Amino acid sequence: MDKHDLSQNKQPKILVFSTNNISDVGIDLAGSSHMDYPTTVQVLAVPCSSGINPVWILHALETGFDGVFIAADGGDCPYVPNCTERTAKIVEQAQQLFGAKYDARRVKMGAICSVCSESFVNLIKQFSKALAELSQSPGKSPEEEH
Amino acid sequence: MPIPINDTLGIFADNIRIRKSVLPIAERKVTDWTKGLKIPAGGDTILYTGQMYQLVPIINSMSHQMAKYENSWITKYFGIGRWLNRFINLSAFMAHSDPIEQAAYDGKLRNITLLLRSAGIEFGYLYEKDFYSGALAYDEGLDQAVETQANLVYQTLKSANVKRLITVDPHTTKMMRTVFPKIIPEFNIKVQSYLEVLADRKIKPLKQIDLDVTIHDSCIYARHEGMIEPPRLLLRQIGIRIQEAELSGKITQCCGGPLESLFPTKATNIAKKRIVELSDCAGEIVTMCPLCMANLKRVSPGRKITIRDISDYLVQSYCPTTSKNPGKGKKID
Amino acid sequence: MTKRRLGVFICQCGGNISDFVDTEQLRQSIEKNSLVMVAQVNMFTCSDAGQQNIITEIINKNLDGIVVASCSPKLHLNTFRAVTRRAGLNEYQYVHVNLREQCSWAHTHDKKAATEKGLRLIRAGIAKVSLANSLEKLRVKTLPHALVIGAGVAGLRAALALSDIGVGVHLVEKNHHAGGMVLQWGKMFPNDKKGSYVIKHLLNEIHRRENITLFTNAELLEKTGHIGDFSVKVRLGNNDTISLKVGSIIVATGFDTYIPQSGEYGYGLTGVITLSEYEELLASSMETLQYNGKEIKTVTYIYCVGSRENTKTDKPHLYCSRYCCSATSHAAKCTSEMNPDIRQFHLFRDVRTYGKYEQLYEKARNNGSIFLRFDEKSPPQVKEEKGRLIVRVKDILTGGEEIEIDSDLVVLVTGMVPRENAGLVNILKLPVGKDGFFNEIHTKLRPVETVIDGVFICGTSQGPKNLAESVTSAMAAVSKTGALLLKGYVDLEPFVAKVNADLCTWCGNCAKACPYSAIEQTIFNGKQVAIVSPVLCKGEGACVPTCPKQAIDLEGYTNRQIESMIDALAKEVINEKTDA
Amino acid sequence: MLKVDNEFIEQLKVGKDFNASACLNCGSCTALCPLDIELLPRRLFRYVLMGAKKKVLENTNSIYSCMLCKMCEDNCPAEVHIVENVRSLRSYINRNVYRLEKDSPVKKSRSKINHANTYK
Repeated sequence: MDKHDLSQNKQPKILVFSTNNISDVGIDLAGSSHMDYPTTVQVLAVPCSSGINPVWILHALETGFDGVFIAADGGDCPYVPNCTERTAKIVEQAQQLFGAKYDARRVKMGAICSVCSESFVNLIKQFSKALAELSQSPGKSPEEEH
Repeated sequence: MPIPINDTLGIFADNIRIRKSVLPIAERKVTDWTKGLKIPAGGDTILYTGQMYQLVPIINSMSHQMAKYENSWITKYFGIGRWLNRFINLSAFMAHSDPIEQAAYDGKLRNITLLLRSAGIEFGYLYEKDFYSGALAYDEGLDQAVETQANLVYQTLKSANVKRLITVDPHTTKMMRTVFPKIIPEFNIKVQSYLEVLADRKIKPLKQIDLDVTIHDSCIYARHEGMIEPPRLLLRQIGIRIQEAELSGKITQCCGGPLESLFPTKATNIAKKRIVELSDCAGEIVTMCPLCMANLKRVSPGRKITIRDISDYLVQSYCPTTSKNPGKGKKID
Repeated sequence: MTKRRLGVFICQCGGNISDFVDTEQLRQSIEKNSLVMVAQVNMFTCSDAGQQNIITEIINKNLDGIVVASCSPKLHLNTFRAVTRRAGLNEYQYVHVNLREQCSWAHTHDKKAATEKGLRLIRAGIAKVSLANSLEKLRVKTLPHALVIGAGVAGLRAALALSDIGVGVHLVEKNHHAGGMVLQWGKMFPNDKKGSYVIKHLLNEIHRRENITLFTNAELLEKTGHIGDFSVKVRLGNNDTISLKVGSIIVATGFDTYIPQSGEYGYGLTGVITLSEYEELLASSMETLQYNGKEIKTVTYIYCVGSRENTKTDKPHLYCSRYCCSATSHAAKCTSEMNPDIRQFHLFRDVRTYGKYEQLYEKARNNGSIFLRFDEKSPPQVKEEKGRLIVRVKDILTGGEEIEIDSDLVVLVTGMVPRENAGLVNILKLPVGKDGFFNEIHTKLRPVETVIDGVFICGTSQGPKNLAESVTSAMAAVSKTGALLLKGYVDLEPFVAKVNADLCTWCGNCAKACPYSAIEQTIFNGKQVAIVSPVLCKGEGACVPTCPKQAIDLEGYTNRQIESMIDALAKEVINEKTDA
Repeated sequence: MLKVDNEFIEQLKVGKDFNASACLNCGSCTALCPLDIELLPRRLFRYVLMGAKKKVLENTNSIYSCMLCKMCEDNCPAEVHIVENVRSLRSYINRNVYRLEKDSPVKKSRSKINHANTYK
């Protein structure tokens, strides 16, 4: 069972994996532009999203994060041409590691380019909302609530 | 039915070909204004009227007729009219100018004569050879008629040994100065408007006039010929305060006059718009083109405005007052 | 491991951080951590005084690791690496925490929550530096020779410029002749010199240089080695193979012209030709313009054929080809100079004659060319009717009126497409973008570098460019090459993958996952294990998630480091009053 | 459907007597026209440039309504000789449609008045 519960007044804790050259720059821009997003969102920068170990994602949920967001480079990745596909596969592997313990929707990826400040904030707010709803009624997808 | 462009222009073209003017008038009417002025015939420097001031009263009368014809059954018979006009000068029949009006417009030419004399300029006049310049035919795109007329005028000037022309209105100025040299490459006669001549000569005022006026620039002077400053200089020098309308100088608004012959209703509408713009400014309205004056005057009845030709103001200050001031002519205001 | 002695330096950034985050509270919390010997708050840590203070503290307190919590690492990572080095500490024993862009500036409305987040971020930094290894930059020797692939205008110009700065050049051209596309072009803007004339001059110069070797009819077969020291094999015209040693490689392989499909805008009908065919016709015509023995009186150009469109092929060409509007305006100018009575209709979508080329557009208009704008959704139709070419187009500028133009010649203004280069891509492991052209690391900031260290791209191989832009990028590639090779060595980031041979059981997953062929099989203590070439490894970590034994780690981002950072980030601040 | 009438373009000497190809379609002329005629001069000129004879002749009234006041031309960013262009259209119609000057000695060759150059 997914044990993550959130009381009404608490924001979901989200771990974001960003990439040094691209998406972290976009997230920096969101800050430079003073776009507010929840303080419970914390960013850990790595060189490339294709190098994220699924084990880390599982570890994040186990230590108390409500969700993990991978800010991938999309087509902009300078390292590997099929970065998106590779990252998607990592997400799948992580979901397999979750088993019955965590809802698969607790990990999500989105493409964030170096100027995608607005879409980062929007995606993270959507994800935060989805996680909050997920915690209130586990088992139902957030979309069904509407 | 609107006025048929085809036949109306046909009449103009025929008139130029046969009678050397778009609206042929009697020689007497062209030269009447010179009575008593003793202007020498011919000479190096010639005051050239191009018949414009003399024509205006006739055009006024014509337009009055044309406005009646516009959208009337008569328009159907313009074709016959054109055919008939080749044998009989129809305009002479149709248009009977008001003698008072005629005298008033003649008065402007007398003003100009006095002004040039006060500035110490010697000049002559060609009398019956002071031909129409072909301006209207040019504007309407009657190229062959214009060429014919240009050659006639040029030959006349050449055989009279004319070196320099002083013009009195914007249309003739543009034709002689800008258009003729394009048609006749050897045309080398210097052409200046009398306003430019007076300004160049640094004519001295004899009297100050305490008055506000609003200038209505002629499109031809201001935009085609780039002549904006001389009339202002001449007026400022005599103490007149110039009020500039919102659209003046380089961006002056048209009076509607060019539409007089083919679209009289449109011409009136444009004139009404312009007169409102000009009346928004304080002061009397001053024009420097007989066509502008005629067209603006046509829409002025019922409005508390005064429209005068620039020469009326200039003559009061730059010329000595005589007991019989020929400049005054008969009052038309 | 002995207990670490860490220093934490918190920057106020003159208020940019301290206005929204309580830096003093952070310092007090951090100070309680038993590993932290020094915790300081500075007004400007990046100032000279701030830097000197760090050095003093490292030396006086004998620190073995530091955390700087300030602005984004994109600004001052290198500043503080140098500071660490100057204090005699290994520069990889320093970790940067982004307290401004990703904390104070992002959360300006809740100082308490922002301060708590700041604390978690610094804790993660401490966790990371606690586990950091001292690393040495990989120093690699560089050879003063370069390989330039492609002897078009970009390659030729690059070779000459390299020669000028003392770098020897091997210039490899696939075709029989050097010169590329420009060789076929007629008169060019602005001085109306012909393409062949420009190339002839460049080639004369190339032949005069002793340190340039031009191989035509040649092809790159193989590349091994690494930045500064590549070994390449080149097949020559006589099928001999030659081995060369070079320090860097410049790729200038150019573009292909888009070939319209049969029937596309009437392509295939007599009198429907491409712009390059029209250029040739113009170049070969003297006084009258004739096509198939017939005098040309009306020419209709159709723009953006194969550019900025998505509909006609399975490979869409969404980009603007950049050179065609200017080239067509120039062709129109040449046409009207030959015969001003030729009527020219330009059917365009947007006119993009940017910069100086705007003069060409103006010239074309003033010379009587008529420009008709059409919508992408209703493109012009070209048909043959009674032996005449009839072009129908809805002209936006006349309010969508349908216009029919009876034309003698229809010129399709074809764009640039990426050159088919699968072999080269495979040999050089060059990244290819979605549009099919080669990808640079950063369009604006690193415009000619690729992720393959020592391999640069330039000219139209990286995307549509006009001639001037091609040469400009070639010059950029030359200066990057010069900076790399003439120093004699290059230092590489040591963030590379490393294999824990004790855990590795060789499944080959990592080697398969590596995009750069940096992992090979080797024998360690009698068993098969994986080994990483640190020079070839790019440090993206693609191998890491594929290892079933968690036996492969990326330096600076090891499994242990990341997991301990996650722990630090997850910890609730409220429960940790005593030990930060 | 507007057919480009090549003969019309030749007769009008488009590009020589009638020169408006520099037009950028900005619409300043239309905005400034005191007559408030939507058609003049931008769209009318476009019809001429494209040899749309029918459209041009449908608009004879507009062509003869122009006062040649030059307000548009003085403010044209592309320096099109609007006034001379209108005159050349009138000249074309007078000659070829109304046949007002059929006795002209210059009927075959083009008029000596070079419209496009009159104000250069």
